[in-house]
Amino acid sequence: MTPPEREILAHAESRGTSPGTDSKRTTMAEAIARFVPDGSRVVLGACLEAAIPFAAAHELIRQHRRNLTLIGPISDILFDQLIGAGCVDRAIVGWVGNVSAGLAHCFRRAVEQSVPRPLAVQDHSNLSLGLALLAAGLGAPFIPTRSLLGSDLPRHNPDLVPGTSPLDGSPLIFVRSLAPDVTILHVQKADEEGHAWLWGNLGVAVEAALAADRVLITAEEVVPGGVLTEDPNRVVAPAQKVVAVVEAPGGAHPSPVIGYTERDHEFFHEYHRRSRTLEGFNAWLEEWVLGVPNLEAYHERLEARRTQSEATP
Amino acid sequence: MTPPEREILAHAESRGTSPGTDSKRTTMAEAIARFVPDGSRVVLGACLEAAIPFAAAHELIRQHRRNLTLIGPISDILFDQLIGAGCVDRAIVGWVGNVSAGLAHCFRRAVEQSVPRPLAVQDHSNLSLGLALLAAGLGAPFIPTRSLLGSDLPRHNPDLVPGTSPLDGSPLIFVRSLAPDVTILHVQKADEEGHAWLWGNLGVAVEAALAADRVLITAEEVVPGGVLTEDPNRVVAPAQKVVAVVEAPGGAHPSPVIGYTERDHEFFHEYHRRSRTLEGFNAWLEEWVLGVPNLEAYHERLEARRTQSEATP
Amino acid sequence: MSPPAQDYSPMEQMIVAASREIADGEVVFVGMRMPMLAFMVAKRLHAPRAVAYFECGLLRETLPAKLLYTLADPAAFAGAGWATQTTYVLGQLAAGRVDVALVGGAQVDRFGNINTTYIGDSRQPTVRLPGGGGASDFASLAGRLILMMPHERRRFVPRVDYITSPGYGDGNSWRERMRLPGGGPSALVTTLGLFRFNESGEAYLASYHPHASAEQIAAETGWPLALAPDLGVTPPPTREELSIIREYDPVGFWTGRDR
Amino acid sequence: MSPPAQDYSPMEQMIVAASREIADGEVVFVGMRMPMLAFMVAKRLHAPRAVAYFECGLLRETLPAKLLYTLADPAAFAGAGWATQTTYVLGQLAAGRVDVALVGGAQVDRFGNINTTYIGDSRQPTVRLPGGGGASDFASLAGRLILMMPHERRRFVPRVDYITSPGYGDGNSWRERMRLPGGGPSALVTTLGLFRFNESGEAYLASYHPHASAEQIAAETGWPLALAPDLGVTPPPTREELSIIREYDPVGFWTGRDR
Repeated sequence: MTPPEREILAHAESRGTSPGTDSKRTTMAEAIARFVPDGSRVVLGACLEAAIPFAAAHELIRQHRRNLTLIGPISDILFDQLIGAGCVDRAIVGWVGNVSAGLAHCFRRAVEQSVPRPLAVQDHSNLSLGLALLAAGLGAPFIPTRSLLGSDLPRHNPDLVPGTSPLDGSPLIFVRSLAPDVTILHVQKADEEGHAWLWGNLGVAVEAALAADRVLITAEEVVPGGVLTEDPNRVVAPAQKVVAVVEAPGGAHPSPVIGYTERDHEFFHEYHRRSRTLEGFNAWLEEWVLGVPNLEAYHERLEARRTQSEATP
Repeated sequence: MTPPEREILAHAESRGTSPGTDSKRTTMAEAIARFVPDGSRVVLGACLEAAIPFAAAHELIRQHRRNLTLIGPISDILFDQLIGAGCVDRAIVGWVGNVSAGLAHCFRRAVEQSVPRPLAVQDHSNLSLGLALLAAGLGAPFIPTRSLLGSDLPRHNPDLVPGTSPLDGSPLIFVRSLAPDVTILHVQKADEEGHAWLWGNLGVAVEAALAADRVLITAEEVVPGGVLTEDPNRVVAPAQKVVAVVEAPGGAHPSPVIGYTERDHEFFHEYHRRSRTLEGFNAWLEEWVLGVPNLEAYHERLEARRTQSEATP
Repeated sequence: MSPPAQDYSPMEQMIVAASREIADGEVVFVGMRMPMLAFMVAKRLHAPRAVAYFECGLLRETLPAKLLYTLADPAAFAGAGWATQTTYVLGQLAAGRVDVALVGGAQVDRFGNINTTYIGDSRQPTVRLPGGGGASDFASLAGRLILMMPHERRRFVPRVDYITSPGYGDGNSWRERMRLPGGGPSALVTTLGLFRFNESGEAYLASYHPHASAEQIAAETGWPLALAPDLGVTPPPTREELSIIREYDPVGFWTGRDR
Repeated sequence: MSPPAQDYSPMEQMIVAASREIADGEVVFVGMRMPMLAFMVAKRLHAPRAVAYFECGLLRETLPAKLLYTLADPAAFAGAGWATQTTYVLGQLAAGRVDVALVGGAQVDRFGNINTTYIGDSRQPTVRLPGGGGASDFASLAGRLILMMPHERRRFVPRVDYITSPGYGDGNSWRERMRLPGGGPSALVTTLGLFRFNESGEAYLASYHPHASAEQIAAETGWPLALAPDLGVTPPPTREELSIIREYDPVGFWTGRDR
């Protein structure tokens, strides 16, 4: 892409008018501690199977966060881990599973057996969840849809309200707006003022950022100020809403990040096998989350295993 | 911007799987003749004061199109010209005027005196017009808003329906969905398959493209296939909906195009002065539209005047 | 068509039968796994101008370069024609601009309703399934729907426990009564045969696959089997069709040849 | 504040008085012309952390490099912090995330209602004005509203002919009754003085500008003038304030020094 308007930009920058914000850069531990307290309603995994903020979720688990409401369309084992770790009271979701391997075992145990604790589930379709977030970002109390008419989802989700159109009396589902406390996005690049570039399939990331009270960014790279605003169309959300920026290279592993990393399919499959039993899940959690102080140590462990596996004949 | 995933892209391209579409490239005259018949409901000027498709509008005037419904938030003299030329029955608008110079004289004559013909106006706010288009693009019959409660707009616009929320009985304005027949966008770059890059302030361009039955693209540059899909996040709308691609460099003059041209303020001011009388407007229209066969001749005339004015002491 | 292949799996037969339901130039909403492979076969052979929407926010006019494990793999993005928001792609579906969608599920009944949410009572389920994701929207809104399902009696139930993705409800113009805008299922393609739906929304067997029989299908189906008057045999996969499946899924990850 | 300037226009006084209404760190929706200049003065002097939304789809944390003739000029885009869609920026306003908006208009009444649509009867208007654009949304939805208006009797009417942008309606908790989410006008800044609004939504003169007087303002106002008990004189523009206006508008294009 040819960056537009380089000359005018250079001119604007030469004016040196100061940005509206202080640095928001911080550590993962600090960001999660300050901005995602117990009981938060939090969006994670807004880009469906890509750029899932696993590192942020692992920090939530390490800090023993409790009573969370998780919001997300398809979180590809991230919600399963938080549920299995006992952090979650409620899940507002389109699909919870392991996209390449099958059912979500911790999710099953929570719903079927209240293990480790009971879980309330509000089932949305991916469209209705997107509309719920979009409505909040537009200040609309709801958005009507003709999707899900006749399905069983509205019978079990009080935020999918069957009714009739005030315009012509035809049946509709009114999707109630949903404003999270915090939306956590993993992005490719961010600066310390909170500008963040996200590209690839966007899922409901834009809607979730606009709906939320605050946005927490984890990024593959934190770049100097002035770089990302050269292409403000790529910026995913108003920096003014961003409360924290954390540099977290590989922070979406094992999910893919367009331009950075492929999906680690085998990691998903191993999780699927090991989480089948409660004991297996707890051992997995100890190995990959609780027994690992931070993202750097996680990647060291991953690298050590890779080296070891290559050395094995 | 670093184009993401170059290697994978190169791999994908090396597969040589064929695109889903034939060439949509054509001339302005052909595009307007085929895809914008009399009586069309057409969005123009979706990006507010930028990238206004003046060249397309001038072709509508030259082809004596009649009974159009114009849809757009702020069209900065484009709607005024189409109205003055007698092409328009109805305007669904947020604001019609000359942004740097004042009132719209042809619009005034049409509303106040039915000259050259009567004009029905549906006044929207910029938000409500955006919501009307967004609703159509989402398949929603309406989107509710709390904007405009108590204003006089809903009394005069049947598509702003006052009512009460089916969720809690509070007052709302139901903004009825609005699906244009055709959305005309002027963009920076397009390819002949219909991929189009638009950047800068986007106004309601995305919503208008998603709401429309078909999209007509005029572009500063038509580039070879495969270039724009290197950055599909920049693509403004599904190419599948694009029916025609017209190369029209300078086709938004006198409005600005980010990365290409500045706004020609003096051209707007001259139009304002000359269109004050019906005779003045007709002379202006003859000079800049009817007496000019196409965009190339328009720019030759502009260039000739510029040269002449520089030569005058 | 190229000559029939001799050695293929029931999954592969299901995929090629589904692929033949897609016409050239159609706008297709594609789900993961079998649906994706069916689309790939169609696009390479008889529907080169078909385009595919993925619910994660992609539109592709060309095929991805390799097997996708998820619809948001980097290979799904590379060369996409439009990378955008889920609400926009599903919004275009809701706006009536998608011809056909392909989906799978866990349970199906004779009216083509799909359950991917709960097995058993939703208040005390035997199995909590992942949920519908975008499939509920596909079923509600697409011009028509192609269902793909491994044929096992536990999946082919008289009545699904929960309607995640609506088919024809309980029949008798149910979709019209519900005012569902999409056309509903036009085909239910299984590992044993191909069903179509009559005017009251009930599935009938239109053809059985070469390796199966109507009797076997009746035994694996939880409702009284209705047969088409012209019940026939599904044309087997051609070598060309199979070679495309195997090009994308060389180890049989999705088609079960490795299991 | 820097020392008062000696030579300035009523438009310049209006701009600086409005700029002083903006607090540091606020999220501001900015309209064209005078509102833009008022924001520029505030941002450069006492509100360096204020950020500005433009309805064409921009968010700026820094000021544009030069005078804007429209909010979509290339200079408005260059260095913007977010370039996006109108529905998103006005959506954030509707979601209650904007502190204050600045707008002008053609007519205002004593309840701060603004008309920019019709002069006279809307069915047979004397003048068809351009309409409200985003201003109707600002007035409906912003945390509070700063109105800016050249002070002429024909503009300051007892009751506007048409409410394009709602102020306090007919007073008496009208906004609460209408359930308008925004707070309504907090100031009406004119070329002659500064009005505020009492609890029933009526404008009263809080200060007159140094070049004006209460008597002159009464003569130019179409409703009986109410005065603040502590009616004072608006502090005149400082040299610093004026120098910023003139830096951006050197020929007085917007501030009328060229007319």
